[in-house]
Amino acid sequence: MKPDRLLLGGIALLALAAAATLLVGQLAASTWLAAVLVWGSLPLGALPILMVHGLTGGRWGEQGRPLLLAVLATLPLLVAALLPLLLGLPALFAWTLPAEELSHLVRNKLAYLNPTFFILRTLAYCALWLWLAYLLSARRARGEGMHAGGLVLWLLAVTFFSFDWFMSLEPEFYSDVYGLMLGANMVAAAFAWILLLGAREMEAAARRDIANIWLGVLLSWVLFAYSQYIVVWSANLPDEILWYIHRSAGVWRPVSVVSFGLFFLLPFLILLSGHAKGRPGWLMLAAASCLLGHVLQIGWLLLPAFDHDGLWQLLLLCLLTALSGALFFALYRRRHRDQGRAAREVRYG
Amino acid sequence: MPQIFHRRTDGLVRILLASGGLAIVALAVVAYFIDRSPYLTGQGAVPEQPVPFSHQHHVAGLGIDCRYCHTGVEKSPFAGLPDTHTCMSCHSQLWTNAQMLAPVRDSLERDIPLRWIRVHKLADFVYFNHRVHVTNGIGCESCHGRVDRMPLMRQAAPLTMQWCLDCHRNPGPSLRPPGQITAMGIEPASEARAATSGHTLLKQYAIHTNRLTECITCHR
Amino acid sequence: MAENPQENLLPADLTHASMTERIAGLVLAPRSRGRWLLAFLVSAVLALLFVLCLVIVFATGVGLFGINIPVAWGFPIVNTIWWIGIAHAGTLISAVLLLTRQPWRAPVARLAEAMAMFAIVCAGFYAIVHLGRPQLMHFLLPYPNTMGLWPQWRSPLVWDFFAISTYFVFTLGFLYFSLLPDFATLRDRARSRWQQIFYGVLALGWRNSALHWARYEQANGVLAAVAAPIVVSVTGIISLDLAVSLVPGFHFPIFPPYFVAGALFSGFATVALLAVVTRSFYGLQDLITRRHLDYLGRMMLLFGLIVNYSYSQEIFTAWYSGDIYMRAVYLDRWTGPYAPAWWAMIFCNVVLLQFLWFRRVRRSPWALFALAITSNVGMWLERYQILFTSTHADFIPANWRTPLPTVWDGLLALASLGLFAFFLLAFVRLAPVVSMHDMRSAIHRREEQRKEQQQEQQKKQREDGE
Amino acid sequence: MTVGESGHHGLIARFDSGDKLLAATRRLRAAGHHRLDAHAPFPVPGLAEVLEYREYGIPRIALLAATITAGIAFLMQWYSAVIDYPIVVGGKPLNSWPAFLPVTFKVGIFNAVMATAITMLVKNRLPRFHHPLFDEKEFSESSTDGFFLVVHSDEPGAAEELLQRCGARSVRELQP
Repeated sequence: MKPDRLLLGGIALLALAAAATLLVGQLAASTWLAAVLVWGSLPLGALPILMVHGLTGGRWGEQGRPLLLAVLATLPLLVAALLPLLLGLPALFAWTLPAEELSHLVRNKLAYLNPTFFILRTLAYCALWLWLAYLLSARRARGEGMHAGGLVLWLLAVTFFSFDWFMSLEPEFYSDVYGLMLGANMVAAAFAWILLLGAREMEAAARRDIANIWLGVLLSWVLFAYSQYIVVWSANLPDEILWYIHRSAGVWRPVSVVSFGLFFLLPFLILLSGHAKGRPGWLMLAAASCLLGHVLQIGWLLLPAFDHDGLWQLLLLCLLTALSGALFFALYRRRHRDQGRAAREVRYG
Repeated sequence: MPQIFHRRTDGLVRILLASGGLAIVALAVVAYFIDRSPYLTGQGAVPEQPVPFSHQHHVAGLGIDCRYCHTGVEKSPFAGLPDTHTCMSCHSQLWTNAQMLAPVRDSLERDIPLRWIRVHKLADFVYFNHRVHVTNGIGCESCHGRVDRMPLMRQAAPLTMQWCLDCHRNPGPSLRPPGQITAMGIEPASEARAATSGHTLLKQYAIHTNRLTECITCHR
Repeated sequence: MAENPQENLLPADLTHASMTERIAGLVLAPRSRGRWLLAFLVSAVLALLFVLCLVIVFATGVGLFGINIPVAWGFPIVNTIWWIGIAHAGTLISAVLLLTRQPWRAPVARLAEAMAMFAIVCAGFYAIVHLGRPQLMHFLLPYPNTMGLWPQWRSPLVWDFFAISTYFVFTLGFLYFSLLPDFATLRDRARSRWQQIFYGVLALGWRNSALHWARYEQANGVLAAVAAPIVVSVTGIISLDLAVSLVPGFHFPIFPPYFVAGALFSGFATVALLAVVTRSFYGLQDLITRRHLDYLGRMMLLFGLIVNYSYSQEIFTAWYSGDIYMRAVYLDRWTGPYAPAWWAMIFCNVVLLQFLWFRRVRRSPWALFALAITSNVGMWLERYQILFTSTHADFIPANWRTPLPTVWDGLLALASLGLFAFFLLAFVRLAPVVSMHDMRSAIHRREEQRKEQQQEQQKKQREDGE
Repeated sequence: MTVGESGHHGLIARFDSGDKLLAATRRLRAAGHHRLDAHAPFPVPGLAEVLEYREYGIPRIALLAATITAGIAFLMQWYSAVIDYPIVVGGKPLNSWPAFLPVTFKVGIFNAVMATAITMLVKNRLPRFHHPLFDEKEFSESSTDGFFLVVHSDEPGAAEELLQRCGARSVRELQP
């Protein structure tokens, strides 16, 4: 691979921006984190799709592959935006406070939630993802073993990543289905992305298959999200239920409903109809709705952990998502064009 | 390939299907009514007592107050059935040789209590307190019916949980002023009057209706 | 993956007539009666034992089982979950593979559906037993009763009732649907009057009309589409029996997906087990090939790995929660009185599972058979240790007990296996073990593919010629 | 099957393969024969469409049944828990909608299944145990490798000729 000027520039820019937000304070840092994870979810969600296709084969995957690889190429941006945040963990994570100021529950977990281990873990996740992305995009990964093993590693990494960067923002809360839920969220968002941008170009049968798999992923997400909700809601334990109370206070209550409607309900209803599933227009509408819902969903998961005015957080999130999205999208477009050119060269020699 | 079934089979099958559907509906309807019938609730049952005691005669004819025999009704969960001595307070003087009263005299002589058969019997898992009801405005008649018209004691009410709840959900119309608890033949108040007098009585007895249908009120 | 999956999954010389002849012959004119009869008699004795135990348990009460406060649930719920789990793969194989048009579905689908049906019968009996007062089962239904009461909708027990009864009706309907055209085939080929009447009644007058088929396929598509949500929700809801409580060891949000994966793991193991037995018993090695076994092994591996992931999440969360009770439950699982069950489960479900990574193991019938058995044992142990370790040492140390199963627990569990075998053996005697109409479609698709390939070759030759 | 005006009960032709059956059905329809029924041992792709199968009803009926009954189930739970017997359990609100979802979902699914099965049978007019086709000796082959086309026509002669031209292995008149 040639050094990509856009990629390098983007990495530098994102790293600078991340460092700058850290200086501004918690409000900016937390919203920055959310905005970056909105976009970062897409390459992270594209990884398992590529690996599953490596295992099962099928026309759908070949159709989606160029788009997914272009999404995957933006993975370094996520890493670049995350790493500077490691320098300023105290701005984000309550467990960095001195031990005597923490509740005894949190003190019990300090063996896991401490800056050194946290930084090491984050570096490990990033290294793993970059390595998997490299293997997948370099077309070296042909064996089933790599795909199967890669999926296992991806799931474990995403799980602990979600514990670290999402769950530990409120260190009392714990939920063992969180990793699956976030993983499904990422995959669903990645599918939405390739459908939004590629539905028109795909073969009808492959597009229908992709829509069906996407529907399956969305349904899994609902299962995971509902599992966590009904279990926490029924038990009503203070450590757990506070997480939902924070997320149903103030502006976050309508956000929870709207993000559910956009992320799941509307796409689900559209996908229920066999007729709509065959039409690119309907699929793109569903995908757009899902991506909008995804933005709100990530914001809803992360931002209520911080004690700021929800409306400001939301506005800032939209702004930062748009700003970082421009960079993300520019890189994506570039990659996609290269992919297309390469594919045409292969086809027509 | 031969024709396996006769031409008429199809008509027969349709009739069977239709009657099967009807049978299910009929079964549900029958079950609904059997569930509420005296056969299962025991409403109207007249158990045979050791002595054929007539409430009609003693209450309507002689005007004896309920509490003369059922002494615990205002003080304890259980209203109490009269012991032999209560009977004998009169029947040592009256009808002393009546054949009908032989078991009472026998009981006194051998010092073995009479075995009255309970007519209004609730399940063991129901906690029912007579005192609470009687001292809070529920008349005897509300559950036991027109005792003064019963030559032999009969189960007046179905005693189902639904029947209990009917009153617990809306006790107002059933309430009586303290003086009329044991009185018989009080007409159920008209809806409009029940609304007003019931309301004042609810206040007077300090009855909080919001707690009356909680499980623990009756199942402890 | 091979380029043309159809080619290897079906014997090359198989035609509509020869396949139908063979499969229908297994039912209409069976040859090897002796072994079947022996197995059937043994299972019939066990099925009778099941009925006997059930009567005694109903008459005496669930006190016969090794349960007491604080372990109030014990074997009946362990076995309910286990049997339901086995049923799940049946539904999933048949339905999801149908939806995704998997070419390896046809020969194993019928076995899977039948297995689902009889597993859910066993699960249903256990679900009724575990109520404690089975004669009051109708209290779970909302009907106008003399108590003026409604079911408690917030209770997972009520959810269970709806889930299991829906699943039962669905499984019955789905199995019958898949059998309907095959009953017609048997009716058409039956020679004795009794067989004609028996299959004639069951076939409902099916005439293989194109319009029949079209509606049939549409309806089957709908049923298959609702199958996956059913599978997920049934075991998900059953797992909520445990998860919505406050008991450390039960209270994990991952339970619904985790139980679903566990159910599918044991279910695919059972399908593999039955497939291995059936193919050797009826000599169907050419229809249920080693590639089919390979696919079943892969599915076992997939769901087994999700189960392993769930174990890791549970253990990590128990520690990460910082809650001393959650941590105590795990220490108890590893070192307490039920520790052998936990370690045996880990051995079966984690250690032995990894053998399935090897293609040779997946393709060897007897290795797969052995792993299928250990997986089912492992999944049973999993439910056993969840139920017992979580409750036997509750918040009040004076309550702590270590209840062990009684002879009734064991007898009923053993007899339920017999009941399952009894139904299954009766089924394979009366109905085709391989779905004939699905096979005919598969053969048709293969012929179409062959034709396409020939045409392409001809086209190429022509182009080359030019 | 109705009896034709000329006292003719219809023709039954047997073909050797699904393709031939499909082609013959197409040709007969093109020639103006509309009272056709085809019988094949498996769903031949495209055959039903040629016979003017234009029903997309079953999924819709299933969806409708599911939505309506699920709605009823939710309303029933809501009514019984909020209106008819309001009682606080475990500190939960009367309208505990998260806890009402499992039953709502299950009832919907249950009725989708029932609606699907019943619609399929009713639209196919099953059960129907007695049928003139069963009198045909060869018809039992329709469940192994026989492909049959049944034609009811006012001009049986022309239809028979057309069937022969389409490559039918045999053409026979149906028994009354």
